[in-house]
Amino acid sequence: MRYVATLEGTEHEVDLEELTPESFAISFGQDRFEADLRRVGPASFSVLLANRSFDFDVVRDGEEIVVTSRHGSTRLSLVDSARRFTRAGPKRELKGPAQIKAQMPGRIVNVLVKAGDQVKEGQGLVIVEAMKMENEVKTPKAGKVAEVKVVAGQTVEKGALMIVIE
Amino acid sequence: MRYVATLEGTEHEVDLEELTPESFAISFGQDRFEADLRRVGPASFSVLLANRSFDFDVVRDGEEIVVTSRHGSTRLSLVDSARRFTRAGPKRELKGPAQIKAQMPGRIVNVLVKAGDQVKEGQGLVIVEAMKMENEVKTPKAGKVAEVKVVAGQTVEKGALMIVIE
Amino acid sequence: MFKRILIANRGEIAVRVIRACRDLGIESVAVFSDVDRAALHVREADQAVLVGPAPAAESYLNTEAILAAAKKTGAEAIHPGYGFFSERAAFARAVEDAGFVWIGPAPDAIERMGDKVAARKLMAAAGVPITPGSPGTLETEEQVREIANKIGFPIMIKAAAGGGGKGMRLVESDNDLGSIVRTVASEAKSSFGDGRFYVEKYLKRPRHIEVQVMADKHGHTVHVFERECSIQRRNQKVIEESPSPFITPEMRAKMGEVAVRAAQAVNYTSAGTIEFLADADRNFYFMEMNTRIQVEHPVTELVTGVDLVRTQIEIAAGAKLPFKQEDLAQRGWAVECRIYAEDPAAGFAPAPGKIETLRFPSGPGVRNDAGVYAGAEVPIFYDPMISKLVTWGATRSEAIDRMRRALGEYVIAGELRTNLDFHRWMMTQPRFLKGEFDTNFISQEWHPLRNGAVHADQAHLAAIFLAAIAGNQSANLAAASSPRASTPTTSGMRPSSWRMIGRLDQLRR
Amino acid sequence: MFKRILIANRGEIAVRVIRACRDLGIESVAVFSDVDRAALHVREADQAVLVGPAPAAESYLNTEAILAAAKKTGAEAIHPGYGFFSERAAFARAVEDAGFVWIGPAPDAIERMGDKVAARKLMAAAGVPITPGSPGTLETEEQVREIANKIGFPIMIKAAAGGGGKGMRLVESDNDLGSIVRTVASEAKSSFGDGRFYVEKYLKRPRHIEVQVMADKHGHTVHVFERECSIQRRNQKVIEESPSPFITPEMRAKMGEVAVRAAQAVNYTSAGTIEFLADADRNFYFMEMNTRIQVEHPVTELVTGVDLVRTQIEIAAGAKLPFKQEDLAQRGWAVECRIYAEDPAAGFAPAPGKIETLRFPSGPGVRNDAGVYAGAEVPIFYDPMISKLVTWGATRSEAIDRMRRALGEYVIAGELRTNLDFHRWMMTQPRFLKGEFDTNFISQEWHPLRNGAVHADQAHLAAIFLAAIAGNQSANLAAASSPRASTPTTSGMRPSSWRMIGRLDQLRR
Repeated sequence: MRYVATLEGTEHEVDLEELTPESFAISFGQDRFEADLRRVGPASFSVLLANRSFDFDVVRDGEEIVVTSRHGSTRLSLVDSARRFTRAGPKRELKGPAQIKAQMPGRIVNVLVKAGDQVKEGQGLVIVEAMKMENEVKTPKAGKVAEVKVVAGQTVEKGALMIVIE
Repeated sequence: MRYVATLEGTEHEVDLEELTPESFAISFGQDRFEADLRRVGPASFSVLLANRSFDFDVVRDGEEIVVTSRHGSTRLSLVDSARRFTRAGPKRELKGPAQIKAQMPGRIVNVLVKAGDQVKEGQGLVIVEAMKMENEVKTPKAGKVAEVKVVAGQTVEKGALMIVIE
Repeated sequence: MFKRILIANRGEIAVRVIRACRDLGIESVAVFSDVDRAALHVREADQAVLVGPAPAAESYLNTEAILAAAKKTGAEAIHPGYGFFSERAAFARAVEDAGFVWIGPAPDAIERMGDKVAARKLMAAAGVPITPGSPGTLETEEQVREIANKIGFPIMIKAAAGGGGKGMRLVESDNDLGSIVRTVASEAKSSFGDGRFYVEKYLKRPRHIEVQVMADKHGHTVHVFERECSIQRRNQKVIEESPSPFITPEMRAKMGEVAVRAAQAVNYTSAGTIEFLADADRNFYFMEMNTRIQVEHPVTELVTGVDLVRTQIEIAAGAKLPFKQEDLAQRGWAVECRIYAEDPAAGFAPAPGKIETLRFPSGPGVRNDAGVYAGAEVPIFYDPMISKLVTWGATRSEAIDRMRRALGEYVIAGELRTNLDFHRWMMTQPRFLKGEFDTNFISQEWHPLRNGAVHADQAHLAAIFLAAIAGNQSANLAAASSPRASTPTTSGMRPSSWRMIGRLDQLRR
Repeated sequence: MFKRILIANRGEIAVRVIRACRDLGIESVAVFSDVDRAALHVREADQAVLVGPAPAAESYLNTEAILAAAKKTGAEAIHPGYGFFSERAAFARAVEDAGFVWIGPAPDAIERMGDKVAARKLMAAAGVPITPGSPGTLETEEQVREIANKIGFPIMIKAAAGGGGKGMRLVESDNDLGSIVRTVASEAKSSFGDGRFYVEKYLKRPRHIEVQVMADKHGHTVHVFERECSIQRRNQKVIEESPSPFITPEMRAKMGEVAVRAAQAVNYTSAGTIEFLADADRNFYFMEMNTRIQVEHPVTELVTGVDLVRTQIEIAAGAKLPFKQEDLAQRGWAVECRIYAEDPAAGFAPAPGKIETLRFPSGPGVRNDAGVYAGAEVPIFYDPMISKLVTWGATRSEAIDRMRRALGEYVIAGELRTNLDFHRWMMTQPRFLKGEFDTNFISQEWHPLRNGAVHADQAHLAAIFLAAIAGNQSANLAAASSPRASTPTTSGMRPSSWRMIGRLDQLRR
């Protein structure tokens, strides 16, 4: 089976061949490796490859797969080339109006602007408290406040739209 | 639902009533308790009962259920009184010929008797090696060796019949 | 000794206090909010009482509910941990008025040290050196600007009622001043109920060194040597160690003596910490006193062999200190890394969520004080700390070797993100290894885009791809078959993948 | 320093050596048998090589396969751990002949101490006190009887090539003599390839006290103080501690000096242990020297701060000892409980199997050196040790308090049985707490039928019943839905039970 693995912006075409139920051949680029794979936990895998021992924990994070070992974490996206089922959509463009969204769940402590205000780049818009820390959210561009979707005291989910700057 | 829990030889009739998906009433003997139950792992349960906090891990061991907490392990058998599905059969009687079985998996190092031998109580029959320890298995009764089912060098499973003494 | 203690806290410190209780044969009572019903401290305690909904103000800071829980369970004393009620004199008083023993300093001492401005004055009077800054509290941007012009930028603006890295901000220049004053004032008011703040000179390349003190109710006060907490992000400590690699034996002796004097100036009892800033010339200045057990207390415990939490409880019960100053000595070195659910690549923003896989490091010299378990959720409502990983070694370099190894063994996987890779990177940094750092180290050296990635050769990459494919298929299977899977997916898996994962499942047996 | 080390062992000691390698920046190579493909030491190592099928003789004792693995992976040195090859001079020689460094004493020293009879003679000549017994080896029941009649029962019969509790049996009276001589001879022949044995007087109420020694290749030998290992079952240690609660400072000094003399008599290098038996009058007698790192080495590490395994590796690489005798000191107290997959109620018979749930204890003063993980199998082929749980405290009583707490936190559930409840019972025994015990303690005090059960009141029982019912239903669900369930069941569950467990599953999220 063929996969496309994208890692730090580079696409790798990976061919996976099942040799026995426990061993696989992995080919990509010029190289072909044979590896022994054991599942050692709900999402943990032990891989022996050319005598080297790797111990991986694998989780999904949205569209990405995070593979962690004692060497650190690797984030990659994986596409079954027959059906591109885990492919993320095209990145959304960041031109046009700036949509100020909550970067984490939290509580709105204060709203510093109202619709119609002119703001300059870097000006504070709202103060959000999350994890007992307060953070002033600033506008990435100068412009006019088109919409204010939050009020002080309200809690917001991650990704919630708070302010629109035109 | 009614259960019969047998613990250290005593039978307890236990009535379990589901109050909410997370809380239950347990009645047995003169007492009725309400408890909050959360599953906190594949076989781990947190129980709050009259402000007391209990943290249990539950496994089956054959016909028994072993409930472990920081206070120690409790072995019990549990019967749904509607269908006695976990009930063990009656204990096997130990009269008649003595069947000498392997108490753990191991390797037969030496067989000290042959069929037809007369043995006295406590006499050595076979030497079994398990976990790098050798143990001489002795006869619990005097009598005649009726059958020898093992030979030196052979490995035996737990419970395997090795010798029969008449 | 007490028969039963209520712990008015959550997370790892609640578990830490439960452990000290258990060592002493004391029963522990946990309190919990709605979202913490299945938290580790509830599971580990002997008793547990619900005290309110998720927001701390309605549960962990709910005086009435907590005192009612203590009454109901027959607790004799209350341990506040750190954070929450730990430095609130009013709560300590309410505890004592309700007839319970407060495991901490007298409310009066909390109060006198809690008003940072008054404390500065008091310390100056007791002969403890203090940093240049505002003589009292300030209220307006203009007042701050005036002081700043006198002592020069950068300056720190600090909430008068703050502490522990909360309610303080650095101002580099006049440009940021307005926005920061607003934030500090707002945060001070909402977090501490007191909007006043003050200003201190921000030392260049400062080292953050603090001295642990312990005092009983019989007039004995000792110091238990220093910790250095110079590796900070957003003014919060992330790595601490003991001893300090910076100070000399003479400076150590002097700081210890000054710390004891500072504690005695407020008739301090229980565990407390005098925080100092030291400049490159090894001048040191009183910054604040933390009138509670601190997050980083384990490094002191590993180096001195003293169980600080157990001793706190013994002191509260009226015991004399079980050691004199001359009994105490430092042996070897200890380092602590705070493991947080946060994303170092996104400015260390909190990144909580459910922990799916969790394996703690272990072995020689490793201690891990955790507040979670596999399957637990790090909730969004509280501090996102997962655990404190602490290692001891005969030398600083052995302690760091062991930390590097322990970080490698530590596995946390799930919906959350962690700073494990950040700490792994830290343990390879030449300046850190040499002990040549200051509180600006992270902002100077950490580049999230360049660091933390695995540098894998082709074979290593092949192994990663294989695991990713196998793991992806397992996750799809789990999502399809388990009622508790939290990652819904519209699986496009082909039958052969099912066959493969079925085999993998068989292999696991 | 070495670049890469092969570890010719498995289980917790292989993991322990891997950790030491990692601290030193050395790559580790694991070897494994067929049944250990997914064992922890394989997962933790940098490289891993299959060396044969399950029986140790064909894998972990397969000289050819292990040397081939070392060659193939480019290892420079071989660490044998304990057991297996650790005290086999022939293997050590083969390692050196193949051009690898042997991380242990010279083969000649192993050999001279391995022949227990020759060692007794050698020690006597070096002025080390030895126990009364046979002057040389014996071969027949009659010879044993003759010696026994001279020195009196009880006697110990020991394989000349044995050690570490293996190949030795107590003979209480003439009645058992024949059967025991046969067993020892057979075991000695099959386990050590040498059927010779000898006889020693069995001391009444003996204490088992041993002294750790370390020696480099530059002529420096030190002792790292004593351990006491008097809590034994079937002549195998289960609880060890350091310091010994029995010996006086004078006896400690004398034992240390004698131990150094004993090691120097065979030009010993690396880590080794001189085992002594002490009688009630504090006379002590040389029993044997263990020419390897020992299972119980962590109690010494916690009390002295010395990393014995790391130092072994440094010595093998040619380094001088990093400490002198006068640098070493004992601080506080450490206790170790060996956690086995065994059934104390069935005479401590091995009870291996798969571990379903595993939670390790942690917190202040706790170290747990494990060889397993959740989901791992304790195989029937090898020593059934799960982990070594070690606690440190400022006093013996604090160390035991912490052990009691750690044992309470430790959860191992699955197909296997463990001795956790046995250790929990031990930590409450008045004689143990007072330090007044000898090697017969377990046989005198342990009554499996009376001890270990939970004494639960009605409320506690109700909670147990609720958990049992919930757990039983989960298990049935798992058995019905999971391809890897290992407990087949003909489930008679009613639909409402499914509903209940479905809800429980939802709650878990």
